[in-house]
Amino acid sequence: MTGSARDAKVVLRLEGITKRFGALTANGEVSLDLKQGEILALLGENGAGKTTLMNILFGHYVADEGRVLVDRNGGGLLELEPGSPHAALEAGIGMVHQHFALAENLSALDNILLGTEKLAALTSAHAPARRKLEALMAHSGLNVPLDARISRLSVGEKQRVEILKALYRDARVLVLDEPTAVLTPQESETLFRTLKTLAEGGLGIIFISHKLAEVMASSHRVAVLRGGCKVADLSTAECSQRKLAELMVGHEIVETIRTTGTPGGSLFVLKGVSAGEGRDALHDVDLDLKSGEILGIAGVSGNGQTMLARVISGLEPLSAGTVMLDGRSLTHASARKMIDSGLARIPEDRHHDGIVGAMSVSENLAIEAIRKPENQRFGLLRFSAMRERARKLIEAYDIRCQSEDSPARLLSGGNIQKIVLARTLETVPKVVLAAQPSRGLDVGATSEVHRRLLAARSRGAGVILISEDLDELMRLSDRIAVIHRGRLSAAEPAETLDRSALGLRMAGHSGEEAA
Amino acid sequence: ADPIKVAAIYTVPVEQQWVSRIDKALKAAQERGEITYTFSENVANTDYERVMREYAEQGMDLVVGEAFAVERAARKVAAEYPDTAFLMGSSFGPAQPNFAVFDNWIHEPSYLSGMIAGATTKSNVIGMVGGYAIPEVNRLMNAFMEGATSVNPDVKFLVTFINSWYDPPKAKESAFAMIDKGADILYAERFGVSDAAKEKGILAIGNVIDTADDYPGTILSSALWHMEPTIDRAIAAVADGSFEPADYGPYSFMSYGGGSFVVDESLAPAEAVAAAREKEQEILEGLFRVNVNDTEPKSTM
Amino acid sequence: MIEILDILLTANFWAAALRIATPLIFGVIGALVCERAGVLNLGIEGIFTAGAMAGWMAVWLGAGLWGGVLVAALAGAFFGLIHAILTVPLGLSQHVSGIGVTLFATSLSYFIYRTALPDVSSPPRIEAFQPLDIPVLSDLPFIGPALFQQTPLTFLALFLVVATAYMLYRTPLGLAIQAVGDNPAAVESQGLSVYALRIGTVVAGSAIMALGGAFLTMSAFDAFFFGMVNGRGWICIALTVFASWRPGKALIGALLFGAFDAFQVRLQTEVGTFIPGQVFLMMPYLLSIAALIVVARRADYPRALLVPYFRGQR
Amino acid sequence: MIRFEPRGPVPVSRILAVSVAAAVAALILAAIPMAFAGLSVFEAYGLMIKGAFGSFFSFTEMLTRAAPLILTGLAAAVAFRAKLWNIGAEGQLYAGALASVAVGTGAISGPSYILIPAVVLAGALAGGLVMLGPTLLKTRLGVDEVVTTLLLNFVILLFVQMMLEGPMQDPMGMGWPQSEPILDEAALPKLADRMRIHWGLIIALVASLGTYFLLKRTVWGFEVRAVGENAAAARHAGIPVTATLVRVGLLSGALAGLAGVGEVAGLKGYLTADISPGFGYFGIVVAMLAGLSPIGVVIAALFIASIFVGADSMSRATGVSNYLANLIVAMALLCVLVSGLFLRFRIRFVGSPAAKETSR
Ligand SMILES: Nc1ncnc2c1ncn2[C@@H]1O[C@H](COP(=O)(O)OP(=O)(O)OP(=O)(O)O)[C@@H](O)[C@H]1O
Ligand SMILES: Nc1ncnc2c1ncn2[C@@H]1O[C@H](COP(=O)(O)OP(=O)(O)OP(=O)(O)O)[C@@H](O)[C@H]1O
Ligand SMILES: [Mg+2]
Ligand SMILES: [Mg+2]
Repeated sequence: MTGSARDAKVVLRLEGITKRFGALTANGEVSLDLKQGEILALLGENGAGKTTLMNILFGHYVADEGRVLVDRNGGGLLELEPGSPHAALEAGIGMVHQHFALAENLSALDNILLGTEKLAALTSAHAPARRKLEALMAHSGLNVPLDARISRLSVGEKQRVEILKALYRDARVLVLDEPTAVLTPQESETLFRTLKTLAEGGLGIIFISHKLAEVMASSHRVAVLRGGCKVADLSTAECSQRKLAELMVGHEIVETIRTTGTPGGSLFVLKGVSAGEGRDALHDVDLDLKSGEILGIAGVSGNGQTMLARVISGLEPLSAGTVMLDGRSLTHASARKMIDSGLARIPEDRHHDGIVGAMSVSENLAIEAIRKPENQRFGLLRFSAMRERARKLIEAYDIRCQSEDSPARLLSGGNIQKIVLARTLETVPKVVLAAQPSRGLDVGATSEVHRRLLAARSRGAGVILISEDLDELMRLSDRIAVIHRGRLSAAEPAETLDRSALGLRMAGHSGEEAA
Repeated sequence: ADPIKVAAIYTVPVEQQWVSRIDKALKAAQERGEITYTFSENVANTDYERVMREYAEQGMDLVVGEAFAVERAARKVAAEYPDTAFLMGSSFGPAQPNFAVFDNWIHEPSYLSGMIAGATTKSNVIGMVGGYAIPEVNRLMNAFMEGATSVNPDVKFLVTFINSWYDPPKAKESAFAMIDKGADILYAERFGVSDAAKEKGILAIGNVIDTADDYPGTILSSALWHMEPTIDRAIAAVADGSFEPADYGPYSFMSYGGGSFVVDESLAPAEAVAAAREKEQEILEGLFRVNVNDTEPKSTM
Repeated sequence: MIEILDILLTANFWAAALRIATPLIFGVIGALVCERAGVLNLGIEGIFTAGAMAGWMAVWLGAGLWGGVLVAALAGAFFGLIHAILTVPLGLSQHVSGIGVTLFATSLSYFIYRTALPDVSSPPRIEAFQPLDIPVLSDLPFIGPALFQQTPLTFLALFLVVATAYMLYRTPLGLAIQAVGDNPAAVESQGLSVYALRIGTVVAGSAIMALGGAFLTMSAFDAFFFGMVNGRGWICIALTVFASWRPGKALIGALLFGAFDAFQVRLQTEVGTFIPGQVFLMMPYLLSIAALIVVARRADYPRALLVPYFRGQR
Repeated sequence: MIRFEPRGPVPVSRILAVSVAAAVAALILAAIPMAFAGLSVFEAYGLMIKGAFGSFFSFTEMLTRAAPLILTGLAAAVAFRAKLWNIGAEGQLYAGALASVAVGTGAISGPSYILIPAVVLAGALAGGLVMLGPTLLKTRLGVDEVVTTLLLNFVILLFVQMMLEGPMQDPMGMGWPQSEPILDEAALPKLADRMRIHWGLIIALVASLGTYFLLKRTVWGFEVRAVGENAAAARHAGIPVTATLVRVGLLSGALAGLAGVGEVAGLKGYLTADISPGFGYFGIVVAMLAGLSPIGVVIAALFIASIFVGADSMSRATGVSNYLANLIVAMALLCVLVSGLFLRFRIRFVGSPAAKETSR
């Protein structure tokens, strides 16, 4: 957007990068330039090859064809040694990975210093490093407690540590793979403000995102990958969200639109529920879900959402309170009982809690109902029935996989989410718990998830939607409650709330104050 | 005549004191050209029967071994190979047609070394470290204890089993513990005990093998086992075709030279040595019988 | 009761505990370092045997005692390298590779020993390390005999505990080792080689383990025997968990085990008349399990333990 | 630089080729110590094969040794499937042996069709119960089972010794620490006249088929696999993780216990504290060689048994130290381990164009 970025020199150039995994071409002849001080957004569907491309750039993967050129201070563009993160770091490339690459058992400072000192050194020179980092933090606004163990940091803080890792090494190119997928809106805003400051200081930045709004707001240029190939490379000013979405998917995206519904009576009720201890505990939570409504739960991550989801999923014992479904108690129900009583649960971490990666798609589709007669007889599995059903669900939910027998781990995040949706929603549940259901999903997959949740609502199910994405909450919810420090506010009709009011409540201000 | 073919099967490595005596006697016979000798050591129990068969199939004339833990199987295999002579360490009797037995009957010299120890101890505490409490060990310890109390009723014993044939560091630690408790003589059933005695400057009693040269000034007395009388008789019997399934055990007795008693006279009181020699004579002449007691010895303090 | 106190309050008892603990200290430090880097090393039992045999054999062939120690360490490093190559770049099961290495190292040591010394009915001896008599210090009451009448290898073991703790917590290398055992991706993304770090650590850790074996043949005793390692290596694997992968706690764990063992020996002569000897021998193991139950909740696993790392693969 | 790329399904021909290559590599490696000991290498190989397969006797001996390995291998395979690291098969084997002796030496009497099942069940039950402790400690208190099972091996062996020197000692045993002999009606029948091969092998084969069926075809096996691959997701999906682990622990221990039953009731007839030359530990190796497949376990156990029996017999025929046998087993094991890589991965030598071409 600043004119200067336009004619600045190129600091990074990818030339004809091709990468194949077996039969699949993850990247096909991708070429890309990045200029000094430029913020480039890299877009594409799940599995389009964005992460692969960045991993090649950083040396985690070796390209089959093509090369990476980096500007050496003053020396012009030189080819980067392939397959060496070390060389990439030396050349001034910093990378923030999609999944954090941090040692949880070390402090933030030690993580940042890792690999910057001679391994043979007899001591670690903390003092000068600390001085440099404090200056960096002051300048960039990336504040982290340097001496805290990573395991104690929030997601946002970890993100900042990742960026500091790159800045500490004087990176001139910074790559961020889906940096905002796990951040709250506030954190995202802060991050982009920081990135802008850094770019103004001459840093070239590439970030990957599925959130078109932030791409529009924060990038100078957009490159779009589809099926591994670059299909567009244009200035953000020439774009619109709709156009970007179409470029990514290759066809028009139908926006999911919520029609006002007529909620029924009380369906699922939590009364005075407390559970867990420490930061993520729940205190005296009341919740009243009606049939045919979507109840949104907003909150900054780490305020008890995870515990709430676990309680409703039957994974966490209550220390106080009751849980009722349709007037029947589920207070100490196990996960099994919850499922059998008609609760569909979409876990927030689909890789960790959602699927068994080594098992096949069809097994993952059957796992919650494995003891049901349709899947077994006298304890013997009915494989053909399971496969049959899997094929139907794959069809109905458009799950992209080689076959129902391929291991679920090979599917992309969006398709893994579809497995979870398919197996839970197929049971025609009374209540759907959806925790961060579109986290990390591309626009297509996200709208698919939304469509399914709305469909469940319109056939009379109650949906609890836990999300950090305010747009998603505002768009889908009938009522919204805010969770803060383990306490849940009373739900209010979504129409009466706006982003700023929600934002204030998420920060801990009460409804009256906010109003 | 051609040397006869002899194979030995040991369930422990040949370094084990007990087995080393058999090995030594067989090696000597080989030196003399009477036999060809081969052995398998550290043979697991499960494999014992197979090894016996393999040797028998190879046409061995004599198979020597220890049948202790594989008694039934060993006898069965032997019966199937009547052309091979078997001479096995065993607590039971011989069996037709070809199963002879032996054992280390050195309770007699053990008794004598006990007499020396009982007379020499000043603290009246004797420590005894054994491997496992099996009859072949218990028997010698009991005889030793009896010998000691016969000359010194006040003597007390400390007994420990380390549950291993091969853990000298552990045996040594057990010995140290006994020294801490006041023992001034140690009965060294296992490797490691004499080392502790030497290190702390006290005395040790040798057992089965003569280690006096390894621990100068430490080994007070030893009860030695000699397999030569047993082995040589068996070899001769096989060579001239007169092998019988007999009990070769008595050839380990002192009167046949299968057991002997040595004492370091510079370390023991002269009158004690004299008394022991006198008893030795009685034993040799058959005037005194040392009791055989296979029960596990216990500490007496 | 009084008798138990009597036992615990003697300097000799603690001297024995420290002696018994010494090979365990080497073993647990070595195992701990490997596991910190994410590699379980069940080759330890065999590496002990190899260290015991190689060190002893070197001295017997004429190398000096410290030369023997070096040879033992090299033998450990050799088997550590095999384990490292199998488990790190090749990513094979750490359990199987470890047991394979134990089998290989043990049988190779035995085979070499027997083939080199076919005719020993009494095992040959070497002149082993003798307890140091440090002037002043060893004359201190209680502390003197307990602490300062030990052989040099015991002091080396104690030094290694301190050095390892310092290395792990204070040096860039140690931090990198901790990181690679927690999240190899963190190490790789900072430009370090996961393979080099893990292989190097396993090799070094195995060399340290081998010193535990060397202690048995060159300090605790002066000859090599088959089977003399007698499960000590396995104990170290247990102690590593007990120690929550911390060198300081590892020392405490090894000392406790040594103390149980020293105590067991003394108690056996005390009350062995009415209680079967095996009960005493079980004690160290049962108490280790009990101790583990107490510390289990706080155990802080290296997260990448047992997980092979392949570049460019998720 | 070498790089590995995972491959998809492997054709049988490739499995065969790689196995043969591994065996050849192992034999070449084994030639080193053989030559060191002054053997003529080819003659030694011939003797090895003869030792394992040369006669009906040697063949049955090989099978006899494989039987307990199959069972301990299954014990490890089942447990490892659920990521329950049972390193305690050795102890469980002894527990099984002890229990079968307790039942089979006259505690109950009756005809074979009562006594044999009783002995077998007692052994399985004892092994299972021993594994129950570590499993519960793991699921309830989070105590690492590698350590508890490992330590229990020592405890159980000592307990067995204690029983054999105490209440269970054979009064006719001249003071030897051994149990009374198992009654004839309680002993597993022999499979061949004059040979040692016994019904333990049949039990092992049936157990392997049963385990295969259980893991592959039943709901229960499904749950085991789910828990092993991702316990968190399994729990979320309503699978009772703790109960599954407990069942796995019981089954694993029971299989190891059966190995002990075979060794006393089938092979030896009475119990001593040294019936197992490390069958429990070798079981882990067998299981992993088999890729945790219950059918593969049978093949792996036969492989290990034939190498050992063959090499052991060869060492005897040539007069070389019989420690050579274990050395050759170890080398073969390492070779087979490495060869498994050629099945799971394509190996690419980066920089060589030819290799690049074929990898596509
Ligand atoms: N290690 C790998 N082995 C095999 N195939 C892989 C590997 N990594 C990626 N792929 C393939 O490359 C394609 C691109 O994956 P990539 O991770 O780059 O997608 P992405 O664009 O980052 O997706 P997302 O938006 O979900 O993060 C995938 O469809 C997948 O099939
Ligand atoms: N080992 C692998 N082999 C083959 N393909 C893989 C492998 N790992 C990942 N992939 C592919 O990489 C692509 C992207 O995977 P990735 O995990 O980045 O998905 P994602 O959508 O980003 O999920 P999330 O963001 O939720 O973690 C997927 O299409 C998947 O098929
Ligand atoms: Mg990605
Ligand atoms: Mg993604």
